[in-house]
Amino acid sequence: MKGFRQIIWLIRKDLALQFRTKDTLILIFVFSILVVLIFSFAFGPIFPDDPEDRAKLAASVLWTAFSFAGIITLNRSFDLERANGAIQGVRLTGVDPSNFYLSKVISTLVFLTMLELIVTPIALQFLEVLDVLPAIVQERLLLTLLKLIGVLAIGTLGFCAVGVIVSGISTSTHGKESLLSVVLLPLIFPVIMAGAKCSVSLLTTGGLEGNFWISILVVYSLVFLASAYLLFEFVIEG
Amino acid sequence: MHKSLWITVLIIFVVFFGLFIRSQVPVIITQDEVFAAIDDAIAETKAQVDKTEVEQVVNKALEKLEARQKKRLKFLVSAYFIIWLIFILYALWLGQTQDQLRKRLDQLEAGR
Amino acid sequence: MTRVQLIGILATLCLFMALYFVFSYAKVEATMLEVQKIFYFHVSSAFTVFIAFGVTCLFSILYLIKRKDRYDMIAVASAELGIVFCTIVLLTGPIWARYAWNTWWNWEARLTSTLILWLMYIAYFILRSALAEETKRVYSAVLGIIAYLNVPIVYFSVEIWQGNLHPSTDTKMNLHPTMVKAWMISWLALSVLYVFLLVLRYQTERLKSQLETIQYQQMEKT
Amino acid sequence: MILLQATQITKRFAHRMVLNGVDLDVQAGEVVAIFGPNGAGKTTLIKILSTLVKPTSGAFQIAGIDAIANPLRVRSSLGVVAHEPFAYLEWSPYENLKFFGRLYGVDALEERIADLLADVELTPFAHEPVRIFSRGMTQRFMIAKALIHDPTLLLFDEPFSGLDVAAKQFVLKLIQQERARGKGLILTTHDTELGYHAASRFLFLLDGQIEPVAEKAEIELTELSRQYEQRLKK
Repeated sequence: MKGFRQIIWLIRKDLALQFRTKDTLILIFVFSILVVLIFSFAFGPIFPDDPEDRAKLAASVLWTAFSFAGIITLNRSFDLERANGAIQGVRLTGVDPSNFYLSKVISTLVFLTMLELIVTPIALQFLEVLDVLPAIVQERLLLTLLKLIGVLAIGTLGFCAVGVIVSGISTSTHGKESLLSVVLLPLIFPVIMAGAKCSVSLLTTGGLEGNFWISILVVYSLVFLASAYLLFEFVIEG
Repeated sequence: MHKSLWITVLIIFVVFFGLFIRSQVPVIITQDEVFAAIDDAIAETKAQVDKTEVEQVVNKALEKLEARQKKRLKFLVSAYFIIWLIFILYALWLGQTQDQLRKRLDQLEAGR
Repeated sequence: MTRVQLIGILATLCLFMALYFVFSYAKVEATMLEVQKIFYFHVSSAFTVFIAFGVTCLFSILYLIKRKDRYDMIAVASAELGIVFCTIVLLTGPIWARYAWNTWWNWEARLTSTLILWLMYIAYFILRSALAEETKRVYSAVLGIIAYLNVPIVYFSVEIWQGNLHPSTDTKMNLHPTMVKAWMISWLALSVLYVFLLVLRYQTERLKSQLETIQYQQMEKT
Repeated sequence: MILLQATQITKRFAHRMVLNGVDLDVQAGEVVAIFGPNGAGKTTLIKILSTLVKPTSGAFQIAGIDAIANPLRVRSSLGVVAHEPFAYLEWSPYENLKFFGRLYGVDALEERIADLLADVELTPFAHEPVRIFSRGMTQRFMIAKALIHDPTLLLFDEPFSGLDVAAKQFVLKLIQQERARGKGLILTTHDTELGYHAASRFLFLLDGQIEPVAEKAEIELTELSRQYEQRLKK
């Protein structure tokens, strides 16, 4: 019970600090919009006509933007902990490292899901995806969008499950934070692949029927949540 | 491990490998053999054919087969050559690093 | 003659034996003809990659439990060998692809996953070289475990992502007994080679650490 | 009552021995000053005793519990002041104390925070971000943060460094206060005068080894300074 309350306080701490300065939030928002813009300029103004091709474009843009926004967020988040030895202060309170890990995963997940909620509709509009969606999807547009963000959130959970432990390691290398992307991206390859496939399926059929990619996302998230939960102690305690 | 040892291994590999490849190419089929075989075949089947035409076709077919096989062997040889090169270069590099480390260790030990 | 040299000679002999079995003993396969012979070392290397990274994972776990520097050295040595064998798979794969499909790279499933694997362990080394001395061993052990957990997921998802272009199950069934034997011997030879290179690489790592100790001791004195 | 007992602590960083067989014990109501020059291993020793860094070998108990096997359990009885603030500087002292107090599970937290802030005379700045504080104010905040959960053993690493005279006196006063409350305290410093005033027992830490010097009753400040200078020259 005490552990549960500690997790809640740690999550509140993360969110409060992120919203205190807001610079990370603004940074990743602008960054995601820029990624969308670059893709739009590269493909536009004439986008592929085929709804499936358009959906593929949208999926790749979204997952590129969110993976890199996630990497920026994780770097920032752990910089905050390493700066002034704040994480040592947290360790001294006797918090279980695994609980610290869970709090970090959840706060990063909440943070990135918020970003996804804002950026996804904008990106779909910029890439003119909404106009070419098949009728079956148009009818249930809101539902599809919610499902899409749901898929993005599950993918982000898998991303955070690995990302938190890897950024816990990579931020200990002072001044070489860019390493995180090199180390993390190959590790989360299945997430990006599965997430993009799910997104395409949602945008073209409005559902995930007969799609096992979603189970890969779920399995991946669970496997790495469990193993990183156990391994995080070594990252924090050495 | 000595550098020369590894280079010997590479050379032996190239020689043996060349022999293996050599043994697979059916260049041993000479013109005379082809003629003899065609004569035999015509005699056996008692078919009414233009002998020279058949000879030309058979020779052409053989050439084509040989060319294709040469292409295949080129792929095969390059693949195995790369494999061996990587192994030997890696082992050489390891041996060299070890030699250097040992040399510096000896120097330091002697300096004490 | 040291034990290492003995293993080295054994590995070389095994490799030549494997070559004999591959080129003279095994029957030529019916559809791919001689090019199929790439398969013996290509697939055996791929298997050795799994073993090598598996050993890294195992010794990473052992290191986290026992904290013996030895285990860390074995883990690193094996990871590097995994990359070497991975490189062989990645170089011979395109040669096969060029003949079979007339293209150097076609995102064939297992080649793609090997590429991801290769990138994963290259990152392992990049990160390791950037880590501070105190945390290096523990952190790379953690990464070694996480990376290996990823292996089956990567293979499974890439397999689904791309239908099977690879000569997988059905051709394997039609393998002539001589081919199976040649393949087993190739695998054995590469395993012995792996052991030999692992010992060499481990020795190098130990020498490095010895040298550093002495250098530090001398710096302390001055 | 023995609060801390350490035996044969060694710490090797890569190939360098930083601590080489340190024995140390602290009783309740005792202030132990560890004198040593920069690089003698004082900070490493404090980090090991505060369970933030694992020793290479050796054992130590805090309040009778094996601190190497159960670091999470002993941390609640430790109060640590180190070089770094170990806190979130974007936050105010109040927010920091509230956050850390909650994690420690402190009862009646609001009153405790108010008392502490009054003790360290930071009440007027309770809601300003710590990032804008002066060195002295930050140090006072750090001490308040270390005391939030009323720990029995305090570990202060160079608590006087970078402070002006008034701030040094203030920290000295706080140390005496905590000692009077029956806490045990270890502080490291290279300043013999301040250490002499603050502590009840003195040790030297030189080349990674502890050399016991004397109890306060047995030695004058001038003698302590002389011995320290002499040891440094060797």
